Amino acid sequence: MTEKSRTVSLTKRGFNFDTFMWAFVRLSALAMYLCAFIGLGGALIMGARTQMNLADIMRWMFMPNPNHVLNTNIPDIAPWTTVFWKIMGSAIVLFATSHGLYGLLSVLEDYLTEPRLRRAMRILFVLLTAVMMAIGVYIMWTS
Amino acid sequence: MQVTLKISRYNPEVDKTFHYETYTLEAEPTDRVLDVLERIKGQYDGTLSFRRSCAHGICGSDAMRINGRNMLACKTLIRDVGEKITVEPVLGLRIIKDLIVDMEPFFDNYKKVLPYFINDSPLPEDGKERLQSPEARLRFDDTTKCILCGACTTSCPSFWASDEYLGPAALVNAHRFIFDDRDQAAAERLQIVNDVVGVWRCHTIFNCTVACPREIQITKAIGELKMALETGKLD
Amino acid sequence: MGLKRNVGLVTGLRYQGKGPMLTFVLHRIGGLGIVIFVATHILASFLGGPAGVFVNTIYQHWAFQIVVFFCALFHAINGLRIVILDLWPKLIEHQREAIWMEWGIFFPIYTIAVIVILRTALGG
Amino acid sequence: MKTHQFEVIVVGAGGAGLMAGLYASKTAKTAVISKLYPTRSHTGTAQGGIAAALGNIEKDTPEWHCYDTVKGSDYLGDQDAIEFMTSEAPGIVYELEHMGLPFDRTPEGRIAQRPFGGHTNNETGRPVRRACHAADRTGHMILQTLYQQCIKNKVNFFDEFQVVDLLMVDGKAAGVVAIELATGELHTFHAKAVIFATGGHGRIWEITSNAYALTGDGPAIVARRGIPLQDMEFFQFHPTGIYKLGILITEGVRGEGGVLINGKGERFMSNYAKTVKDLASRDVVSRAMYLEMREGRGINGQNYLYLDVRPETVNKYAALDGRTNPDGSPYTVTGEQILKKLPDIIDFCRTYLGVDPLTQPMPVQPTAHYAMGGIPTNIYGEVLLDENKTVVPGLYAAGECACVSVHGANRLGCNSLVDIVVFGKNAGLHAAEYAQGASFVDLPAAPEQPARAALETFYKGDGSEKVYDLANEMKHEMFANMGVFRIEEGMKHALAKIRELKERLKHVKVSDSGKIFNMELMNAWELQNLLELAEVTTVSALARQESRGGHAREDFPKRDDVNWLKHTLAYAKDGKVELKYKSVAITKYQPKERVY
Repeated sequence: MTEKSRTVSLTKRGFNFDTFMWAFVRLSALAMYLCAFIGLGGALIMGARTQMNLADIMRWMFMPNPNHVLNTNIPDIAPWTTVFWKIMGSAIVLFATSHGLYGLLSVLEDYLTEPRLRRAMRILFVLLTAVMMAIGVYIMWTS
Repeated sequence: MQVTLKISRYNPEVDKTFHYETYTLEAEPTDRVLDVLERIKGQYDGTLSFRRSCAHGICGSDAMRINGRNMLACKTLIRDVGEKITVEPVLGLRIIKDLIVDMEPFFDNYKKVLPYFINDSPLPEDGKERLQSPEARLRFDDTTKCILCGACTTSCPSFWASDEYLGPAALVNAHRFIFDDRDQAAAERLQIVNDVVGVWRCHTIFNCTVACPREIQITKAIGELKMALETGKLD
Repeated sequence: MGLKRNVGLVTGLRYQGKGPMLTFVLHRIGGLGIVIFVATHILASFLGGPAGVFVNTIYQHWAFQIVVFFCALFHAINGLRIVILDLWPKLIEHQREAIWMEWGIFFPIYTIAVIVILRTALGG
Repeated sequence: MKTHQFEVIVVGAGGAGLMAGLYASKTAKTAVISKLYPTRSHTGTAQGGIAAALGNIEKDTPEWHCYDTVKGSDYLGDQDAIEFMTSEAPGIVYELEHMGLPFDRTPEGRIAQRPFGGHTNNETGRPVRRACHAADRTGHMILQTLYQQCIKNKVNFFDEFQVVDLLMVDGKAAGVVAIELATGELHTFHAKAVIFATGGHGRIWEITSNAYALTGDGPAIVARRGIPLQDMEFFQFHPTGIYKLGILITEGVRGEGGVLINGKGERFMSNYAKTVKDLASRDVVSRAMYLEMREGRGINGQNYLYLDVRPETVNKYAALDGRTNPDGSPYTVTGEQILKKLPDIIDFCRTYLGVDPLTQPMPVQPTAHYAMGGIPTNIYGEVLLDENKTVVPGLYAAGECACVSVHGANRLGCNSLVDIVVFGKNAGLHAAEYAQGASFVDLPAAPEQPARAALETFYKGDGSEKVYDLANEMKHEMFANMGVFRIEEGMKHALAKIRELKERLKHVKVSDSGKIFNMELMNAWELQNLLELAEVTTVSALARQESRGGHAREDFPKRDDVNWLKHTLAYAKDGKVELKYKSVAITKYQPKERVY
């Protein structure tokens, strides 16, 4: 009767793209929750309650880009354009593009199982994710 | 009471595709759907074909779609499904005739996960049983209940999308051995299920858990496999 | 001999998976909705000019906001449920309750948001 | 038509067939042919446990197990075979455990055991914990484990092939003919040795715990080839089937402390079996229930009684009986413990009756359960042709379709699972050994022709009769007149009815002209088997003028060892049934009165 805990090492159980992405998708979801709540908290501290309508707060939460407050009648734009918010925005871009495109990939992979097609789709996914991330981050730091 | 059954019919020797036929007959609310099917076959239409054996939910022969959801015909009473009943074969497997589907791909997937006990270490010297604590035995109790009826696998949208996906039933049986502390091939099985058509095609939809006539927590078992792959822990 | 196993989208959707399957379908729809929305949005901002303006006017429309907000909120809350159940498989035994809780959280938030969006959009 | 060649052919893939296939395939080229997917076999529905004197919880010995089985058989069992089986039992249970079978465990990590009907401590006469169990799905676990091991050992399976004929050349088994259900094509399997493990024939009766598939195909096929059927009059009625449905409620319920209650709210079994009460052997309990119901003490005067496993009832009677735990403390249970030990039973009751056994008693009635009789064999699984025990070369049988005879006139609970694994293994080993030393005998030209002709007759009837109606009439008649209690005029009525039905079967016309999964044709053919076995059963029962075990006659209520301590051999060929008799092997235990 063995009561010791049973473990299987990483090399024995295998580690692959799917193993990584499964954990990544879940953790990135939690990370985006965190970012959104920081965004909401930040917006409220900066006075969003009196300055912004709900839709704009939402947009700020999910993407703390000053573009998302420009249309609002905000007296002082400065606190909305700091490096901190640029980093926050970039983080969301990174998480959201990879999370979202991987979601798209896994929907496709449910149906398209031909191994070569699958490899091609995965390469495309990595490339597309990189490009989208670059675009997103570029916008974030230049606007 | 009067019940009306709309049954999916397909005779491979005549038909190009399936069609529905409707039968109306007397039944008791406590009759099983299987009883009614038997009566239709016996009294009205001998050509109606379906599998059945034990008639009380243990052999797993008669998984079919009743009112659009996978069930065992022998574990479904008329009073639970109402007077208008639609009976169709399960989804995702080739229909051979009427309600009979080709189970071979299902069993092939089952066989892929090494669904048998592997322990090559010497037997206890007294020739008696290998010891196992009641707690360790309880760890995989739920998944030993599987009767391989296929209700779970054929309810799974991922399996509908592609039958390369091992499917819930195969994963349940992988779980049964991986979490048995007497077994020594957990690593091999984990490698097998650690595949794009293994556990990772499970999207936590819960159709399998709902469909399981043995009330196995299938999604939970698959979830435990995923966490075992992420953490390496089998407790 | 025999019919092919193909399960069409309509056949699949007609499966009576009820509550749990509905959340899965909505999760996919929501996720795809967000992907499409965000992708076009980023592209539009990158391109700027008339194309960007065009996209902006669409996504600022109240009806579009209601739809996208449904996608985002449902995907987020349902996703959280799945993340929690996935990371703590023991909790999966309570999956039915989890779905009720999910709707219990989703509906009030979504209703309030819709009312606010409508009031802002229509009430001026 | 396709022809296959294997050294050993196993027909049937339940516990006995898989065990035989597993062992035969170790040394011989073996195929297992089954009309169902192996995991659909009826072994899977066995609930309570497998009996073996492991002594994991309290003192127990194989000798006690042997004596209990002899006594349970009402002294009709062959004692040499019983001694062999009970001494093999512990070893084979350990073997199953080594194959991975997930038995329940004691706190020390050993295989858990529970009391079962008729299994006693020979010193005190009280129930002993002998049934090794895996919740209440022990049979399911055995079936799954054996199938898994067969996959591991790459046994050849022909799933959904219905065997319809046995090929014999010069008195030797030479193969079988089977229909591939998926194509309707006939296949000839040429073999050196054939093992029949096709299970029982409980579908003869109306209320039965048996699967639709249990139509006695094996015994009927071999009977047509001139092989006798032994002790067919002995059929076990299990005391606790779900009212009207017949679905089995394991004896384990009573093992865990459940009691039978009559319409007056009394626990009547103490009047029939003073020492072991509700855990008396099955024939005793079933007869007691019938007597209670006949005296008008059924529930609301109807033909059912209550099986009560509510914790308060269990605790009340456990205290009255002075039942204790292994450590000597008084035996008590909670609802939660019962749910854990008997989950499937509770699920059945909730599903089919809408009754929750934890708060309500379950309505039960005796249900046709197990064929003690069958194809006569010795302990090696070799089929015996006559009263001199002449072996039929190359022909083997094991499991419920065989009669070794270890169950005699009445089987003890949990002994069937021992039977199938012990004798399934033995038949597999000996068939493979035989095949090593034998050569293939030439098959006649067109060996499948008789089978084809027999099946084609079902298309030639005028269609004035239906299989469904004939089957129902047979089941009703058999349950009314060949049930727990029998009397000459009733049996004669039953025999006349069966012969009438056999005639009427000639008018049946199968309406499905297709080849693919023609289940209608199969059902008609299975009904023919059932009717033949029903006839053999009735003829054998009419002749036996005594009451013994599962054969209780009101006109001859006593056991008669002077005239009837012998096995019946019934030869059913060409529409006639001829009876011969064979002596019973008695070694250690002289027959005496059976008191529980």
